[in-house]
Amino acid sequence: MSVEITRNTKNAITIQTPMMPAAGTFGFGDVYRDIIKVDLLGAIVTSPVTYEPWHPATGTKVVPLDSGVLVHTGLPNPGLHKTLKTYRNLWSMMPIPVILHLVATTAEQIRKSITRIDEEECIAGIELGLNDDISAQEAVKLVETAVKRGEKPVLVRLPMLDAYEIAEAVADAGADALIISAPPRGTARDPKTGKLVSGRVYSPIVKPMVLRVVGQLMRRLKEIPVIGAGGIHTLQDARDYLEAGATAVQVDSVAWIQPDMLEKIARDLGGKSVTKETGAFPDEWYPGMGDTEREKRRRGESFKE
Amino acid sequence: MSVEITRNTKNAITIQTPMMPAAGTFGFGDVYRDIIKVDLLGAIVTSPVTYEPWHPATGTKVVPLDSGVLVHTGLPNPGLHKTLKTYRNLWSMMPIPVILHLVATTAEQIRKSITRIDEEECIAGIELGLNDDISAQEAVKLVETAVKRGEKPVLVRLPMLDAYEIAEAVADAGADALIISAPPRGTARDPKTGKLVSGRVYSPIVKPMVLRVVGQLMRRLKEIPVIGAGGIHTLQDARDYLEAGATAVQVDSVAWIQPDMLEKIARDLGGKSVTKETGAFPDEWYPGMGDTEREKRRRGESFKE
Amino acid sequence: MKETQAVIERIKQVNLGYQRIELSVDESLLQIKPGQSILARLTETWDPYLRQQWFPVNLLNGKLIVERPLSETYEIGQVIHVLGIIGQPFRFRKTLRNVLLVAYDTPPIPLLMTIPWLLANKVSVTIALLGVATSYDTQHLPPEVEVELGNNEGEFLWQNQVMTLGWADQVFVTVGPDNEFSRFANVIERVRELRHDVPRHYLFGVFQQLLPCGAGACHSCMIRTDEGTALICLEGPAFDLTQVILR
Amino acid sequence: MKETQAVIERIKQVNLGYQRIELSVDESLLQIKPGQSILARLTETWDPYLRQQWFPVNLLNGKLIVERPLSETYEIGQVIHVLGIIGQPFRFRKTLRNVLLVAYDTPPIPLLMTIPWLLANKVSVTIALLGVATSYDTQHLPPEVEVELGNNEGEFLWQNQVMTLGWADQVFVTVGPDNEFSRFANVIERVRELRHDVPRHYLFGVFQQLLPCGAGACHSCMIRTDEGTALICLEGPAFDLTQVILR
Ligand SMILES: Cc1cc2nc3c(=O)[nH]c(=O)nc-3n(C[C@H](O)[C@H](O)[C@H](O)COP(=O)(O)OP(=O)(O)OC[C@H]3O[C@@H](n4cnc5c(N)ncnc54)[C@H](O)[C@@H]3O)c2cc1C
Ligand SMILES: Cc1cc2nc3c(=O)[nH]c(=O)nc-3n(C[C@H](O)[C@H](O)[C@H](O)COP(=O)(O)OP(=O)(O)OC[C@H]3O[C@@H](n4cnc5c(N)ncnc54)[C@H](O)[C@@H]3O)c2cc1C
Ligand SMILES: Cc1cc2nc3c(=O)[nH]c(=O)nc-3n(C[C@H](O)[C@H](O)[C@H](O)COP(=O)(O)O)c2cc1C
Ligand SMILES: Cc1cc2nc3c(=O)[nH]c(=O)nc-3n(C[C@H](O)[C@H](O)[C@H](O)COP(=O)(O)O)c2cc1C
Ligand code: FES
Ligand code: FES
Repeated sequence: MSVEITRNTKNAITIQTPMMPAAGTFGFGDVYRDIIKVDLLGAIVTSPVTYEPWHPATGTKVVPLDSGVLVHTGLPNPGLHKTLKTYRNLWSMMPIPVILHLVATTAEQIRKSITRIDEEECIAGIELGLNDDISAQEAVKLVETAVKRGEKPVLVRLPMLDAYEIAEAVADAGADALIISAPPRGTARDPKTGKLVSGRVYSPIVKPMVLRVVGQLMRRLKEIPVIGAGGIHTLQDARDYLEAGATAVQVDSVAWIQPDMLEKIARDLGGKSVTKETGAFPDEWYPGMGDTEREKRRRGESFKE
Repeated sequence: MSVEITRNTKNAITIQTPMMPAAGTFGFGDVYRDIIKVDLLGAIVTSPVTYEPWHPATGTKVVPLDSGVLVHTGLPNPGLHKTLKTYRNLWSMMPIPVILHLVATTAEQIRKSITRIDEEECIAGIELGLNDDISAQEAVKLVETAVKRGEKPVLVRLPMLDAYEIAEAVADAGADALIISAPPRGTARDPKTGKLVSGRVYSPIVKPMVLRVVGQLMRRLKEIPVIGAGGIHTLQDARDYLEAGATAVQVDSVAWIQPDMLEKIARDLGGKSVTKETGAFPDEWYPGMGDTEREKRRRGESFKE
Repeated sequence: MKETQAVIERIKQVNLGYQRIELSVDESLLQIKPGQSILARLTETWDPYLRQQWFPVNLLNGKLIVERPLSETYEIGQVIHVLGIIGQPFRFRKTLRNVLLVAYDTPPIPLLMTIPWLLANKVSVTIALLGVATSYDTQHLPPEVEVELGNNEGEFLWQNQVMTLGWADQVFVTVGPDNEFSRFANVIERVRELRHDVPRHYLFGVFQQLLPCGAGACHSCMIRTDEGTALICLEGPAFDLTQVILR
Repeated sequence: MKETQAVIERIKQVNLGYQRIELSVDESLLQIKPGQSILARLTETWDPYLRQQWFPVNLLNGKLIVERPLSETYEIGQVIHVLGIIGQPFRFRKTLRNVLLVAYDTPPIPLLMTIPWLLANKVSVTIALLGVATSYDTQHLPPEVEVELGNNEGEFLWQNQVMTLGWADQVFVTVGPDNEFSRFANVIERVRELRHDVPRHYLFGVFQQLLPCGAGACHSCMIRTDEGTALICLEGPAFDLTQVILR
């Protein structure tokens, strides 16, 4: 069930399973390999990279929310050159496409970055991450820069709050696919310090909001693949985005809390469904594996007096 | 600690406690009177009213979310004339200002509604509820209509997704105050029918998102009071909006789940603080009232064998 | 309506799928009558967000009895936050001899509190369990209650349907919560086939929609009737199906 | 790292504020060493969202022992979802004779697993409890452990500070989680006042930041060191404070 997720006809990206992790939630492809079969994902989207190195943020970086979390990392990364040097080998060996998330800073930096990325065969495409406070006009400028400069498809990740305004403009500017959307930004009070912290909000509650934006935009946008992203925590959440018209989905923070949900969603959307009772995969199941500790206790081997 | 929540100098609304329920979460002022001291709230904002009667929505109207709920009511109401007839007496007797939430449908209906509302002394002001998909241009037209037509202050409730775009335009068009924001819209799957339902998302997770919008807008907006609204579920949530620069807050769905939280927030912001241990109010507290059932059990009167 | 606390005093499995929970409640809740309910909140977190609607099945020695699925875990001593009383009692006729309760694709729990009340008043009670409700095990119900089981196809049909509908002075029907409206529309259509002129105050639908506020504040439980609109949480849960606009 | 399940086998109150919980765990977790931790998830709901970081205090007869506040409620038989092992063991020197553990404005729990391990290896252990940690009741710790209590002002100061710092071959400090960085900066500043040339691998900060992923995926636990950056969840929790950039 292969699907083309970009309209860049020359170098279109085709994936076998319409899902991938979202940038910033999965590292650079080197983590979670003990826990899930990374090969089953449709693609890998790397952590955000900038042309120059960026330092980690200081102060409180994580604020727990009710059914969610606010995270501010500062998008730390060793810069494009060092990142490529470190991960080039790993990415070359990956059996699935690697999409590099490039933070859309300035036109100049985008130009230099794209030129450099174009040299790398191990990278299938570029996801351009727009700043949350960007205007449609600025967004167009940066996307045009990226598209003109390189050979690889450019996917653009839109902010949630202004997705309506920016989507069409960016599609006309030549984006090869849209990711709708980046996790919304928020401000929450750190219970430890009492200070307000600004960052990204990750929660299952984000999903209904973004799903509606995707649903609305699908009616307006023509001929550009849309990747739905926001708050996916269950198989049904992922299916809902596809039903709303998305070509594929990006799964974000559930990877942190239940890493194997990534594999479950990948198998579900890839048609390799999960057996109901145990949550085991057909190629893994053996009789009796459903006997989790909880089940054993239900059958009477209780430790309660 | 009285505070002016509108800049309409002629008929400015002054409230004693900088909080009020949000439109659509509190009925018309006739409910919750058994549970809380409504007089302690700063004002009442009515359920949404339209010039013509509107029917309730059909199909699924409530979808539970993780730490939240999606609600689609269709904004049913008996129309402006019938509403005024039914509640005029109640509102006249209220010791706090009553703000009527008027759904911003067409300029013509707004004009007729405002003319009618101006005749009613029991109404202190009008909250104009903008459609979520409205453009800034349309919003300006409707607000201008409302402002020109009447004598009473016009507060405007903005959609969350487009608040940035609409806020300044509407302020320039003569709005007397802004409510930031209406509960965001979303689409969620009804577990009972498997169908997608579109409605408003109520959840504590909405708060960090809207708080950030309020924080950002406070730096841009000049000389217009802003009422912060979205996801307030605790005393601290309410205080956070005031700290971000809001003149007052609207409290929404927590009223449904914990009605007495409305009174707690009102007392907190009004300076009538709540005693920590029991959650009792100083004018209600008596020794031993902290002994909830849970406490009694902790002290050893356990029913467990 | 008040916000109060209740405490679980006793838990007893009553059949294959359900347990009965005995609650010490605030005095104000002892006024509760068949048809009325409480909104329960079990955790201090916001997930789940909405309160659960609990229809008591009995009021015994000053304790409220509720029936919950065995799959849910409760503890003796557990404190439950309660909002209530929600709704109006079923409006039984003064001169009542036979009542028919029907649960169609949903457990009959919202109807069960009528049973001790009606039996004590010498009213005969028949309960028809249709569709998935046929798997509801009635061993714990008083033996005086006549139980009718639906046909295997899960239709609105049971063996003595014509007779029981004819004998009944009043009928209370509750249906699966997916699309209550069209289910109730089917019910009234079927009853009309059997009994040409369905009288007023004869056939009641017992609505089980989710109630965010239970207080008349949110307006999400509003339905249309031939007299205007009504709120399920304030005026329900039972409405005369000949009066509700079911489209 | 694996996702596994653990079961609570025993619960025992050990002092005024804490209970010790004995967990049956997946075999892979029996490799855990002092300094390493697990991420526990107690509910099936999304509130709370993040997993809790649990530092075991012992590994006894193949069971993992964790220490939790009494205010939290646990049940025997309760199943806990576990992600682990998280982080690296404390890097103890080969030739170790005296270790100083310091808990400053936070319970000493992340440090406690070292105690049975060090005592078994004939290493003397001193624990200094400062600030709010002075209220941590040490009655259940082995009598061989020397306990020092901080001064009443809650400063980084105790009676035999100069001596214990001098004698110690290695020092492991954990601090209140509000602004760990500036607290650690104060600690190293104070130690430098007392011991002019703080050697490498002598003074370790044990970081307790919230770990959303614990796997190196989210980058929110990244700190800067004089060799570049490091992730607390992969390379921590202990870092040589002379190497961490604490601004
Ligand atoms: C001037 C004016 C007059 C109006 N008059 C009326 C009126 O008379 N009656 C009335 O009911 N409304 C009226 N409306 C309201 C307006 O039509 C609403 O916007 C409309 O009800 C749907 O809006 P929504 O925001 O719910 O859209 P959406 O959320 O986009 O929902 C529209 C439909 O699409 C489905 N859907 C949404 N997202 C997805 C998805 N991702 N995948 C699959 N399906 C999806 C939803 O289930 C829903 O059925 C009026 C609006 C205006 C501006
Ligand atoms: C071209 C460009 C270059 C940039 N370069 C850098 C750089 O070198 N370094 C860097 O760190 N960032 C940089 N940024 C990021 C940019 O500055 C961020 O937008 C900035 O860090 C704050 O944005 P925010 O979205 O977090 O704002 P906000 O959420 O508005 O937060 C800003 C501050 O206000 C406080 N605050 C927010 N809301 C409230 C409220 N309601 N009440 C009280 N206080 C509140 C927050 O705590 C925070 O301290 C750059 C951005 C651009 C576009
Ligand atoms: C041009 C630019 C430069 C930035 N440089 C830094 C930086 O050096 N350090 C930092 O902490 N964040 C930096 N940021 C990141 C922002 O502070 C902000 O964290 C980021 O845009 C979104 O991060 P979040 O998702 O972690 O909240 C920079 C952002 C931009 C757009
Ligand atoms: C002009 C206009 C007319 C509407 N008429 C109806 C109506 O007759 N019935 C209805 O269910 N909703 C009607 N709606 C409401 C919308 O369907 C939608 O529910 C509302 O805008 C927001 O409702 P919610 O908060 O309940 O989702 C109307 C909305 C507008 C703007
Ligand atoms: S449940 Fe809110 S009005 Fe009935
Ligand atoms: S906790 Fe996510 S990278 Fe360390």
